[in-house]
Amino acid sequence: MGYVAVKGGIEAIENACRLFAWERSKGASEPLAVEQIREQLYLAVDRVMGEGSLYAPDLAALALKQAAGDSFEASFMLRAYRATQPRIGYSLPGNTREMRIKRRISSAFKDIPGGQMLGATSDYTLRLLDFDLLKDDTARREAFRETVFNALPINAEIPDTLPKVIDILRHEGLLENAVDLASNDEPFDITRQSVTFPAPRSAALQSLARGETGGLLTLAYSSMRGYGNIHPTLGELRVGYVPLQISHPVTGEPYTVGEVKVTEAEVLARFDGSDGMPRFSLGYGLCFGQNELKAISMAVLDRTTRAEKPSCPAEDQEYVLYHTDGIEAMGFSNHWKLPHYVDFLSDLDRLRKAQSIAQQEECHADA
Amino acid sequence: MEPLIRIRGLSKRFGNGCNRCLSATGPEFETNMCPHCGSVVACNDVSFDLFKNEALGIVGESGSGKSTLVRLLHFEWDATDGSMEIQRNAGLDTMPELFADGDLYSRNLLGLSPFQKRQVRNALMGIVYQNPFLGLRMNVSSGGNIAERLLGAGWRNIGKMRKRAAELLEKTEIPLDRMDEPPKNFSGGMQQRVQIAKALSNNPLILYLDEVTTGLDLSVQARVLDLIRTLQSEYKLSLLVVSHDLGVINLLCQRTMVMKYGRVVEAGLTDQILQDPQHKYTQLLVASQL
Amino acid sequence: MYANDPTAAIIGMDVTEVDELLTLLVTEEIQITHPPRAGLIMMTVKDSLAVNFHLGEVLVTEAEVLLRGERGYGLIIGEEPRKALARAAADALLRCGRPVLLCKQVSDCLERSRQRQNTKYAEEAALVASTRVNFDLMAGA
Amino acid sequence: MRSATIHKDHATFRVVLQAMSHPGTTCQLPVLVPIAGEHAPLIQLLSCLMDNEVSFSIVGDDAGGLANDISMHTGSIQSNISESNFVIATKGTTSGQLSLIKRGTLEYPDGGATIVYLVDEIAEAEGTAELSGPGINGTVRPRIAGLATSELRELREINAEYPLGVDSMFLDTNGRITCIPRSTQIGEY
Amino acid sequence: MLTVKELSKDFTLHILGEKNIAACRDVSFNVPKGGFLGLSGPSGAGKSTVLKCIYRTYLPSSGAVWYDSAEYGRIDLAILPDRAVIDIRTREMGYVSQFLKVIPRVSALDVVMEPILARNGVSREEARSRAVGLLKRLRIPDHLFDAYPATFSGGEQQRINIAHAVSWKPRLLLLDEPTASLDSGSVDLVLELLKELREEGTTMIGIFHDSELMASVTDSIFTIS
Amino acid sequence: MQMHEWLEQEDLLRKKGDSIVGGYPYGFMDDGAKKDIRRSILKAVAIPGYQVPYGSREMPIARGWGTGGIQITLSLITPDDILKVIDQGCDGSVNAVNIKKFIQAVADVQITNDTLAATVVQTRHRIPEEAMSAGQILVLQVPYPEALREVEASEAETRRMHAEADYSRMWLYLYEDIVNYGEITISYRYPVTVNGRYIMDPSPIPRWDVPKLHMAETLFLFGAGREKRIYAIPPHTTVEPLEFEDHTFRVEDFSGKSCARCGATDTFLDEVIENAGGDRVHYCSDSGYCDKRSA
Repeated sequence: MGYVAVKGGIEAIENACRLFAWERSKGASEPLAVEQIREQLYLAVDRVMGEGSLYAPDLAALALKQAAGDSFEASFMLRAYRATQPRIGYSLPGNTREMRIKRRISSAFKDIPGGQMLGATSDYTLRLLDFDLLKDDTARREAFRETVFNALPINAEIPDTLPKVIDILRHEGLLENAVDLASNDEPFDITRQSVTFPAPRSAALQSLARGETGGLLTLAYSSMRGYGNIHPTLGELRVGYVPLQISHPVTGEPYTVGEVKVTEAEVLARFDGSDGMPRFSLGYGLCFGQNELKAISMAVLDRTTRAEKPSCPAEDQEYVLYHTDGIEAMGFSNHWKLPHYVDFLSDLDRLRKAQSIAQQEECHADA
Repeated sequence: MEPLIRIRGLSKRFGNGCNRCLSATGPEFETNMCPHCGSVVACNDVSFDLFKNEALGIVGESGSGKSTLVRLLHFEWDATDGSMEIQRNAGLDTMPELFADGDLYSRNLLGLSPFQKRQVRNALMGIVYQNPFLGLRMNVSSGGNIAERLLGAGWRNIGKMRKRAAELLEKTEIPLDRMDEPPKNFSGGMQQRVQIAKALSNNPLILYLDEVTTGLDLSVQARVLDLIRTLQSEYKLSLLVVSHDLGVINLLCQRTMVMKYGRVVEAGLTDQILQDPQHKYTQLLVASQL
Repeated sequence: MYANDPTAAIIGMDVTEVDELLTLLVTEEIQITHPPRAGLIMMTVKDSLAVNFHLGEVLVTEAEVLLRGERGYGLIIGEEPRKALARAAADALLRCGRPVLLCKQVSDCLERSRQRQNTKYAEEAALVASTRVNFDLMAGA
Repeated sequence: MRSATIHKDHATFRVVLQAMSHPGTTCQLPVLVPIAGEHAPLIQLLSCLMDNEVSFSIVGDDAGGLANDISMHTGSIQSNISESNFVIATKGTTSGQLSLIKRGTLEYPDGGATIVYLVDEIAEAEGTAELSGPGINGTVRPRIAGLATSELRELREINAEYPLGVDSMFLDTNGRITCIPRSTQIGEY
Repeated sequence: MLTVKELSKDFTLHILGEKNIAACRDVSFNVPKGGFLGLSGPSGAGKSTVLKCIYRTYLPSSGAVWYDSAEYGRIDLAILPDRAVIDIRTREMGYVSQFLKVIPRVSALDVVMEPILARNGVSREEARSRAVGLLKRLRIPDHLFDAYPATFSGGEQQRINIAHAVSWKPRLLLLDEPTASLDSGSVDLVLELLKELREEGTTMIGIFHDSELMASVTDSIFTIS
Repeated sequence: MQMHEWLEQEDLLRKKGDSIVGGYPYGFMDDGAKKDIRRSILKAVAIPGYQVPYGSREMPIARGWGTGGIQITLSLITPDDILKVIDQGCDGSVNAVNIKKFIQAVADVQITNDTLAATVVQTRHRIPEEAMSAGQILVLQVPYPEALREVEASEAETRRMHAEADYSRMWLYLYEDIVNYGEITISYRYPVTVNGRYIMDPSPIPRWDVPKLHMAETLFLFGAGREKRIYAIPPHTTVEPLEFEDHTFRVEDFSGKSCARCGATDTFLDEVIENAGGDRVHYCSDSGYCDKRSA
């Protein structure tokens, strides 16, 4: 075998891209419309928006299609798209108390003011494959939609705003005070400055909010399971729409731009306050879209990373924040596919030299 | 005769503090924690001189502020207040910026940048902690532990560093064939001797000893103390010996300060402190220990 | 919803409603000072400990117009150039208050859409409300 | 998708980068799309660096609404001299306020500000101060006409605790630029 | 050389409910340069207290201890700063207690050599030969030179103690019953040593349990009542 | 523009299935991103060897694939530039080709394989063999910017170490290496001291390339996209590999070997396994230089 300079690169790359597109297109099925993905695979879209840190359902659906369903790749495309768009500004601080509720549960209390609303959830769906879905078509859908509305109870209404479980606890003095951690500083922006440690709370939450669901879950699970001692109770979990508002540039009035679907989780864990009174402390999770696993994991990690003396990875803020960004982790893990033969040769050179030194010493010792 | 270093008004408070911290803590109040704001006055308004080739003892029980004092003087913690000045001819020739023209003493070393403090520390100080984990890298060879300080002082010759490490290990009675072994393999007494060797590696003028024999067996304690005595007279070191053990202080130090709840309650000649203690707390200490 | 800002109804408009609105608006001379462009709004939220943080960016479309000397601003979630423009124009028109007839027509158009959207939201809310767990009932069973 | 103004920022930055990496040498800002007004070269320079994420302040006289011009062209906000990322010295001097300007911290020395001095004329030789250090092959002696005589000495003092310090750019009326970053040794003069 | 003026010493025992003990009261005497003053008085009169106040092991409660220092001139030892007291002790003033209090794990020879080395600026060999000479004169057997004094008999220990105190020829020597535990043969050896020391110029103040012995070595006696 | 005109335009585009607001700006990134990077580059040049944190943007190429280098290149490139991109010394390597394709598409530059003809060279893991000149810029892609990470995992602590120039642990690492193995075992990413102050990671270039950084004519810019750091070595700056008086730094040993293609004996050589029997041949790693010599 003679020397083959890597000269075919350009064509090879183009062909590889084409082949990737072909794999998606070669089958006999109808092409997937982006709309279909956005509406029918909405949880995948939500996850991609959260990890891509860009709320744009159409683009997320497009990315999922282009990435052949690989959610890492799809989130990555959203992130990259962000880099090309100017930032027009910052919203007014959104408040989840104004959420248009789609789902709201608490595992801390049996019943809560405003009630437990299960919403659209698969929690109680038996995980049996539904072979009826093989027969899914327009007519069946129409019929299904009818039945949904027909079955509605007569007085089915929900109030505009629901009280929060944590407010009740806080009122009783059972929960740490908001002011303990509140700061009037401008929130840190990790997309503009790199995080320094110990990271301010705003940076940590922003970082977790764009974290990869699986990564957050793994670390949160490690803490609940035994590598750490957080035993969380889910105070409240909410899914719904929060208005996005800015200041109107002409009038200065709050101006609604639209609404953003989010999931919010508040977990409670016991701790002893500085005044010696035991209280609950709060772990907070909030992410784009409906992604309950992520919001809960985030809330647990928010709580664990506030440990004063980290005793395990999930309690070490730097560890958690540096290792849960899926896009970064994925890029770096993938980069090992790039050639490394210069480094490797340098390694070889060292290894050979070290071996020859060792051999000389051995000879020396023998003699 | 002028002291090597002058310490004036050294204070360290943990917490935000309030204007009642000082009037509500100290030996009379049997606490160093301010009841009003919860801040801890770890040491307050400590002043003393340390002379060349002198061993000054600081005695007191835990919480008295004696270890805090050493941490402040070794630049590990930042003092809340106070000054530390060093005599011009103490050997800091490489840092002329420390001295104003004509002054015998440097400017306040506690006000230097972390970078400058590191230089001063490398040039002047050695420390031996009670816990060898604080002073040694347990996974790095003993020779390497000594070399680390030399490297910090700018040494760049492996052969010379190994020679120096060998000398020091010999002085501290560590067998040379264990030079490339990490201290984690050693007994407590041996670790303490490696720590001493490391502390001496840069030829310090000042050596801080923070409860160096606490936790060791009696016979091992004796060997470590003998070693320190020998090294002090050989290297003309100025020692600051922190201990709760009056026996250790009696053996090593000519002068002694007694601390309690962050304050110096008594200072004097060691034999006077032991035989004619003035302060109530010192009397109690002497009565209970001797 | 959005009772305080009538132009907010544009957010939830469907294509025909937007067309209808634009048809009304183009009867007036409207100068585009900033044509619709996509951009990002960093969404800031307040957590339950009252700390503000950045949740992530939201894709929006922004436009600005001038109508009878009145500045109109339109910003809307998503890549929605027509809606952004319509909202900017409606913003200028309604603040300007002239021509009165057009204002009335645009307001009506917006209100009609708002009613339709409210009905839709009410239906969705009813669906959600139907999943409320009724504990009394369970105790009785 | 490609606008000339964006190219101009790129081309301007390349000159600034060249000047910053070769302290004391003189570089000419590109003349592309001219911006009208007395401060055209300054606005051109600042436009490639400043936006709403940074703040600036002006020392000297703010003739002709310079602060407004800068804000308008860059989106940057005017602030206190001790908080500014960029300090514009319109009269070739910081008027004794150098010590107020941010010098960064040992952990983050990049927090030190950038000073832009507006001067009369820059030439590559015959200057009074000898510069040496990174980016300089041996030594250079730029001549900076219109710079207050004590300014370089003050810069030397303020940059004595390297890596803490400020980085300076000198811009003349013809759009020529030379730089003295904090790493440059300013010799006796 | 040394003038003790109205020296008093009280002990306040805080831990025994502020109990106050008067150890000596208004003691005044004078020792000329080269003189040897004996202190006498009943047991508990405060003889040792006076010596310890001069040496500053005790802090005098009132009064003065004027001393003509070679280094510092006329100084009051009662109020001299600690650091200067250490200096005087190092260069000028020695003290012999009733019992040997030396550092453990140091050989007899080293105990005697140490003060010579520390003060007289002589070579190790010179210091060694002086120390050996001294030990031989005090009839310490050769085989004990390198042994630890802690293992010695009381008499041997006390001879080491004396050798340690006189080896460096202090300018002022305080003796607190130096011969108490010695047999008569050894007492003679010690007295001979002290005599030599005086001839070389050392001023001394001593307490002796044997008044006859005291009268024979001192030039004057001060009695504390 | 009047609203009706805009609506007509939009209508036309929409009928073709295009959007009026999409597309990418010159240099791909938005202006704010480029300005942030430029400011960081200038600070990096002013403090040689110090890692300037910046708000790294996501590129359409994965983190770890050279996004730091690409962001630097895109923030300073102009349409007049001539760009060379290499990976492992090779212009034709797939990653290099991919990056070139992207930069060319968004920044409209000319591409060359000739080191001397290029105005900007972006590289991963190599410095070209031919000496570069004063006007040129070499942009290096960096996976791990922190030279001290080997001895300290915490970012807060390494930052303190840099602040205080507390580098004894790094030196100790080398000392232990020598004690354990008889020599320093760091093969690539060999730590260097820049301008006598900061210890710096020169990116994973082989030791062979390290001396090229010292007192060079060229500006070196280092970009770590994933780790969000930019650092620089200006021209005429001292760059010294960490070494001891009695254990000096040495480059890879190619004695007795030469390029099987151009015959060079003074270049960094790739070792290629020629057959199943394990026989080796060597070729220049710098393919552009080899081409030039072979032509």
